[in-house]
Amino acid sequence: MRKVIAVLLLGIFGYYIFALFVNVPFGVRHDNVGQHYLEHSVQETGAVNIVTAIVVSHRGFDTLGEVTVLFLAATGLGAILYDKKGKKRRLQNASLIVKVASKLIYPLIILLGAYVFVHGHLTPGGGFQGGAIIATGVLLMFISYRRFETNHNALSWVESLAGMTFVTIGLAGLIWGTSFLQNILPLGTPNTLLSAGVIPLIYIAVGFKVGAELTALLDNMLKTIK
Amino acid sequence: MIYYAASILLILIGMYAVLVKKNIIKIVIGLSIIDSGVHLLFIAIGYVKDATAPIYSRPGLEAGQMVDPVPQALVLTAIVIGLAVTAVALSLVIRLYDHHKTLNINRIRKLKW
Amino acid sequence: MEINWSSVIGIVATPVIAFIVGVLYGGAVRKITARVQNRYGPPITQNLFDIIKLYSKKTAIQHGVMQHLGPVFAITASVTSLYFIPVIKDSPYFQNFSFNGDLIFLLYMMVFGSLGMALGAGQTGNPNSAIGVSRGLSQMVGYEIPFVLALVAIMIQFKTTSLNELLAVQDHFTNWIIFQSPLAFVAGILAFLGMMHYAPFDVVIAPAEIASGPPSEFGGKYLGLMMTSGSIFAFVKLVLFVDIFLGGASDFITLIIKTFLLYMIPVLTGIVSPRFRTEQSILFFWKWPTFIGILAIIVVVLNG
Amino acid sequence: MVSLTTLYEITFGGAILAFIAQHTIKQLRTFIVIVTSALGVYIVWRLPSQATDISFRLGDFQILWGVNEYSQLFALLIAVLGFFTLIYSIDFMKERERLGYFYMNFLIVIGGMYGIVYSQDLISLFFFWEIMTWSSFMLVIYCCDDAQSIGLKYFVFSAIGAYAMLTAIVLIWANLETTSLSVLFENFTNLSSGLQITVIVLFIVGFGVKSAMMPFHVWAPDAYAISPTPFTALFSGALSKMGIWGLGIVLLKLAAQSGFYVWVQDIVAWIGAITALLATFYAIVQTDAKKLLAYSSIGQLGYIIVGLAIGTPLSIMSALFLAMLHGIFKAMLFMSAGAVFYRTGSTDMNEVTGLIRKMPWTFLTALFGIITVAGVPPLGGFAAKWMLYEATIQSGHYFLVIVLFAASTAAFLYLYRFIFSLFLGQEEKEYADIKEAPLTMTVPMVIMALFTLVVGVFPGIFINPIGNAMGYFGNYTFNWDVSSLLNEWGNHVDMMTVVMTIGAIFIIAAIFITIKNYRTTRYVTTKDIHTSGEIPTENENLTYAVDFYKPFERAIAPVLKRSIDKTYNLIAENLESAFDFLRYVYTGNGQTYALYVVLFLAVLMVFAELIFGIQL
Amino acid sequence: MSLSPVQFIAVPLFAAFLIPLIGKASKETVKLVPGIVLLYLSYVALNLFPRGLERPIVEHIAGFNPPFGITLYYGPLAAFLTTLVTLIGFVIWLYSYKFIIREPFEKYYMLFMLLITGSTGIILTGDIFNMFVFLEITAIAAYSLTAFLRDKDGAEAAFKYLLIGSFSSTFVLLAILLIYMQTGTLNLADIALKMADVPITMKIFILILFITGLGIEAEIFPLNGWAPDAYSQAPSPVGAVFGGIVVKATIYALMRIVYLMFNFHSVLHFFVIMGVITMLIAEMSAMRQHQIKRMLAFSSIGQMGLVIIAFGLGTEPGVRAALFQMFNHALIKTLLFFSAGYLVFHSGSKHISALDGLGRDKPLTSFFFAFGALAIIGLPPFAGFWSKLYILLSVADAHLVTVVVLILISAVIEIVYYLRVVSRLYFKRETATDVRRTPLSGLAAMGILAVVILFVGLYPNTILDWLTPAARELMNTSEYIRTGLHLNSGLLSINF
Repeated sequence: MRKVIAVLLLGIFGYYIFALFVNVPFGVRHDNVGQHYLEHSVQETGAVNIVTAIVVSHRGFDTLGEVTVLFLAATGLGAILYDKKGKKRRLQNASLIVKVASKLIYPLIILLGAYVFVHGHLTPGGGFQGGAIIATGVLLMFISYRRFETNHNALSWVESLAGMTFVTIGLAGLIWGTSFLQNILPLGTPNTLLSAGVIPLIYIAVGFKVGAELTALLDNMLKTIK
Repeated sequence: MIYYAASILLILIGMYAVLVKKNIIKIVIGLSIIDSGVHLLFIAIGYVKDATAPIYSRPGLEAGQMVDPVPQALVLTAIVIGLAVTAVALSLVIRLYDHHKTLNINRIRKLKW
Repeated sequence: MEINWSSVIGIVATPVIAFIVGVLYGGAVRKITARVQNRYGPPITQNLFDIIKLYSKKTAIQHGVMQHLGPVFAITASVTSLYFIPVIKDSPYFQNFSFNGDLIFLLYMMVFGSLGMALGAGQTGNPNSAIGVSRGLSQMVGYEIPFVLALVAIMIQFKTTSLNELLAVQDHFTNWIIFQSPLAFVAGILAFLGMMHYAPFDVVIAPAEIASGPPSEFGGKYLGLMMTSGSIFAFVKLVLFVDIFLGGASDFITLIIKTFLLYMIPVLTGIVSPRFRTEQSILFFWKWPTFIGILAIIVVVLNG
Repeated sequence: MVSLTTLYEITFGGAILAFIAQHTIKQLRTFIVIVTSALGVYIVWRLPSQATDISFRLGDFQILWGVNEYSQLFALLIAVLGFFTLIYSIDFMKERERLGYFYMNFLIVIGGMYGIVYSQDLISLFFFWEIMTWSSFMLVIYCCDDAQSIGLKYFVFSAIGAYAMLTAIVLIWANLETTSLSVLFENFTNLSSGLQITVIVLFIVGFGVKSAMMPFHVWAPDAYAISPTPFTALFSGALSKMGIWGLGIVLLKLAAQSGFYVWVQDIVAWIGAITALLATFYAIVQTDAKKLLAYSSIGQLGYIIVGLAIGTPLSIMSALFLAMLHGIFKAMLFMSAGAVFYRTGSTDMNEVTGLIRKMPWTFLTALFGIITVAGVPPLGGFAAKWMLYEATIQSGHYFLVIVLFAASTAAFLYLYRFIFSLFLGQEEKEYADIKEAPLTMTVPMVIMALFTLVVGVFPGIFINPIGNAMGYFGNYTFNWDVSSLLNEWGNHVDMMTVVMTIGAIFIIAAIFITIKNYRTTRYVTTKDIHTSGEIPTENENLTYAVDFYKPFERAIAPVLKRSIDKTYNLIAENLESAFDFLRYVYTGNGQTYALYVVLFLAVLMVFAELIFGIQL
Repeated sequence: MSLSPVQFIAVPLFAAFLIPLIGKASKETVKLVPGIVLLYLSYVALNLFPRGLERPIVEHIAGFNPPFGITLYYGPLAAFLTTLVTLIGFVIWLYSYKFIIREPFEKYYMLFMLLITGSTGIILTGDIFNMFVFLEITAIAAYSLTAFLRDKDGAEAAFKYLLIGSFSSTFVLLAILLIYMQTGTLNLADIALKMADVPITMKIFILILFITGLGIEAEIFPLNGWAPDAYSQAPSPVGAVFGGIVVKATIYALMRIVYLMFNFHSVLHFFVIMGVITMLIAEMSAMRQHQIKRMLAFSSIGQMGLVIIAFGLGTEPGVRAALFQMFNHALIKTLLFFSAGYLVFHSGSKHISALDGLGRDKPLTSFFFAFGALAIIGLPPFAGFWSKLYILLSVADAHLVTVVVLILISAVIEIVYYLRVVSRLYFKRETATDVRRTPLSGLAAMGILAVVILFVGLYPNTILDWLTPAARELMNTSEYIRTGLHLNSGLLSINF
């Protein structure tokens, strides 16, 4: 019964939504703000990765929100899964091959992650992607080694400090510049590492933060599962 | 066009899972599928035929050769949000399982009326 | 200040006459009843002697101030009502204060005595008294309605609430209200049956059942005063009806004839009737008499 | 210098101070309360000569407070009754708890009532109306266990009334863009006739609820009976008069301008008369003295409504006269019932008996009270009843007057029962040690009782100010002598003669019966009675109180059988179960909720296509 | 340092990041942080308020001109709502100070701060995608707070909330997608400008998506299934947060979007109908509740129905009345949740029947509940009276007499269930006495609210004077577009 109703309703919904898209040509360039960004972002922000420019600079506020959301998820998770007794992960040790391999790969993954977020303004990727890669590395370790522990204290320090750095950079814009998150550092030469003003700084902060948060998140969840 | 259709289909599949499946983990998966569908739809509308990623990675690239960067930027944010929601959802699932010892949503309805 | 001697005489004489007539009527009723029932019966003056005997009793007992004052209330109501009724039409002696009151006032004044009596009877603590009062008040609700209907019919027909003006209207035999508004008269006279507390509406005092009801704890001077008041009050009611329906009386002989004839109606009805229970009498009054009263008003409205 | 603002400040301020005092210095509380209400009397007394209108903007509205003769009449009643009931409450409430709460709400009620009568615009009228309503609700639920459902009933009915009124206000605002009463009176005829009748009906409902008009009266008996007696006196005496105040304005200022006036008059008058009759019947079968008095109040308010509805000068006069007088005598009666309660702990008429010799002053008050209610000369009630009947007959409401008469005759039944059961009858042992109520209770009662006598002799002391107050409704003149009553056919009653006659005969007869055989008259107890030769034993029950009017009850059984209250309860229950059904929408299943969301969306989309005819 | 509207978002966010660090040093200090932040924000609000009223402050984040950067729009409306959120936030903190004492309370305060961030963000932002982000921040914080007690019911409620909340975000996101597809911009003012060229079909479907998406959080029937559960199972201050902050911000978002982008009247009447249905069903359901907080939840929904009706009128008085009602409801419902929280705490049960006689045992808490009940019913001299009156007047101005009657009927129902509780509090025998006392901070929070409610009730002008420009701002779309788009950056942040 429920299935029938659900299918019927979803059919109606899908039909109308699809009908909306039918008349929209696919793969055609529209005249929109995107074009403006493509044309002017490099001069305005100094970042050659336009997506990064948009994410961190033009729509930096969104990114702040994004960071907040992630922070929120970690906090919320911490609150929901909070338990006084410290618990252990109930995973079995992985096989030796996995163990050894992950031990080998782990630093490389961390390095890759760092690379991705440091070069966020130059290449595809950025703070989130980098952070996520780092967390993947840690996850690998978690799976392989039952006793692998992260330093919670450090994690939360990193989380908080990174978040505060972001906000501080924003507030600095307000103090020394004219508005929140304003780029107050020199833009530098495009396509070099030290360019695009505060973008790399922000992305580094974001990278640390995301990495730390996702790690904490994974840790938290893994430890709660019985 | 097929991209649109596929994305919308993805959304519908996700919704179907959420509306019909009894296992709350499957429901959470459904939510993720919905998110993926929407994200794909975003990317799809930003796509321009034969254009590259919006990065001036090599000299000579023109603005006209790139896809619309805005949807990509938005999707980046949306993904993170989706991730956060999923994380919270999963943590709730863990809690629910702790308390109810079941994952069947029909059994988890103490609050009603 | 000039004293109007004729009214002073009237004020003094009216209650006395009313008392004597009332007492004698009471005696006559006993006599007639006895004769109808094939008994010899007491003399007509028996009630008068009874009252004299009661007053001369040396001792009296009372249960409290309200019982003490109950008969006072009664006599006050009787005499005051009497004063506000023109006893003899156009006579300078018997108008008293009748220009200072009207029908509605009289309606209420007449209740005053009953209320006082009821209070007095209430204080005695005798259950029979209380039962009697309960019955009396209930029955009153019954007969007041046709009575008021009749009065209202008359009031709106002649556009006055003053007794004197009603008397003035009935200047000739043919103009008596009994003929002008017979329906009102019928309603009124039926109510009158209830007012006089003769059978079938004598459940209030119900001699064999509740030991004469409200007055059962009264004796000596109290009962004497009550009987005095009762006699006057009977006369008041009769005169009131005569004034309203039968054109009043311009001399004593007419008054006596009219009132006596009127009095015979409840008395004779009573002799041949059994006793209604309280709710029966209430419902009786709310049926035909009320219907007739309403008809009376409708007729008046249609004619007017 | 006195003004309306000082009046409000003092009253509401006193309320708060009383509350604070209760929690800090208890001794001050009574002082504050009495001083506040006394100041209230003083200020109200001085207001007409000194007050100026007060006007300010509040939001979009122009608020206007002012004094007129009509308001002044009611304000004086409120002030005086408030003062007396508060004095009465000093001893009555002494042993109770939460006195701060009690006195605060008491003063707020008084302040709210001042506010109502002095408002000249609808917004402040409604504002104070609601303040009065909730503070009185607080007092209704002050005491007992079952107070909560009773209080709730009271409040729900009040709210229905208030919201009817609010709807009317809103309609007026939407159509005339004004909230000022005077502007409303001037422009009322500009409204369409449908709107006119709607506004009138809504207002009548609004004010009718407070004045316990049928079929909105069901809250009143219980609420009156359960609230603490000092407040009941004010509740029935003054608070119900707010409804009358409003009905006066609606009927005589608004309805009189509309084309439906005759209809409105007739319907309202009949409702009033039926209210009077049925309430009287219900009063007769009560066993609790306060409840009996409560129904009696409803009945009396019915008379007042009839008077207002008929709308001739005499009837308006009688209505307002009765309104003022009812405030006094019903307060007296409630106070005497309260005094009985204070001493015996009960107002159950089947229980309490024979208190006359223990509480003579209370009895005297009750006696004067019932005589006034009954409308028997020589007390004030007669004047009111007389004018009402005359006016009803002369305005051609012939059948109405029958109903009124029936009600008023039947009223004797319950009045007698009230005084008989509590004060007369057998004196029982368990009440042998009862003493008279304390002075703070008897003095206000007796003062008011004497006042009814004064009004009986000189109805003019009410008639002249009421005549002035009626200037608010138009040109009415009452140049009557201070002691005479006059109807429209020219018939009159001279109260002076009446009272002199009654007084003289009464005194003569009383002296006669007292001094005759003075020595040999002796008092015996109520156990020593004539019982057909049987000597009653010590424990034999000689009290006749239970089912006092059984025969009458049997006679009116068909009327009593149908109770509006039951109908309301039935409706309420059905509604509740309907609501219960509705909330099953919330099944508790998250998926279902999600389904609702999609359903909502799908339905909207389909509708959008249907309505806008979209081409897709 | 210059005061800028962005501080409403940034400062609490900063505080949220800071809290774990402070927590390392001293757990107790953590409790003070939100208070300090909110006090500071009140200071900011008071300073910015007059300027916002005078001329809207448009803050360009990162210095990019609209529509290319994100802007914050601080006009009279936003000024009003941020002040409200700050005020409510402050009292909620004060209340939580002693109420939320179980671990991990620093997480509670973090979530709370983030929720403040989110809702002020929704109110301030001038960018639709940014609004979505803040909506999500608010929502996720709300999910987590709902389950904060980690009990059986809390998790269930939170999961339902999350389930439906995800639908909400999906639909909003789809709507944003369509808007971007059609107009090529994300700035609200710019969208409003370009919306005229969008085909009507598209417009309507975007609107439907927005209504459904935002309606979920704005508690429109039948999208509000989550609300009663979430309100009742969350800790009491969180219930207040929902009623006082979250819903208010969402309603704002919905109305801003509707008024700005879709200015046609048939749509607005749709809101009146939805509002009426929401209100009636909620009030009827509330009547039959056995749990006090669930009852309050349904009552909240009912009140939101009222607000939606008033918004749906599409007239300036209507909008003003709706804002007034939002203000009052935020204050009063917060007060009710506060007092109910302690009543539940003292009686040890969520059931109304357990409250018998608590009025004698806990006089002040019960007093505040009674106070709130009277106020929310709309009795003078409390604030609720005026807003209800204004709503009725504006509804009548629109000649919707039936709606007036329905509103009043629902008010009667409201009276029944509120007073039932009140009279139970005072007029039933005491069941048991609880030796624990209501802490001072809780009483202070309730006291502040009560004073404000009474003050506004006696001097409604103080609020109404602010509301008139706010309502005008919402109504005056062209003014919003003009100030939102065409002013140059740089001179907009005011130096202090």
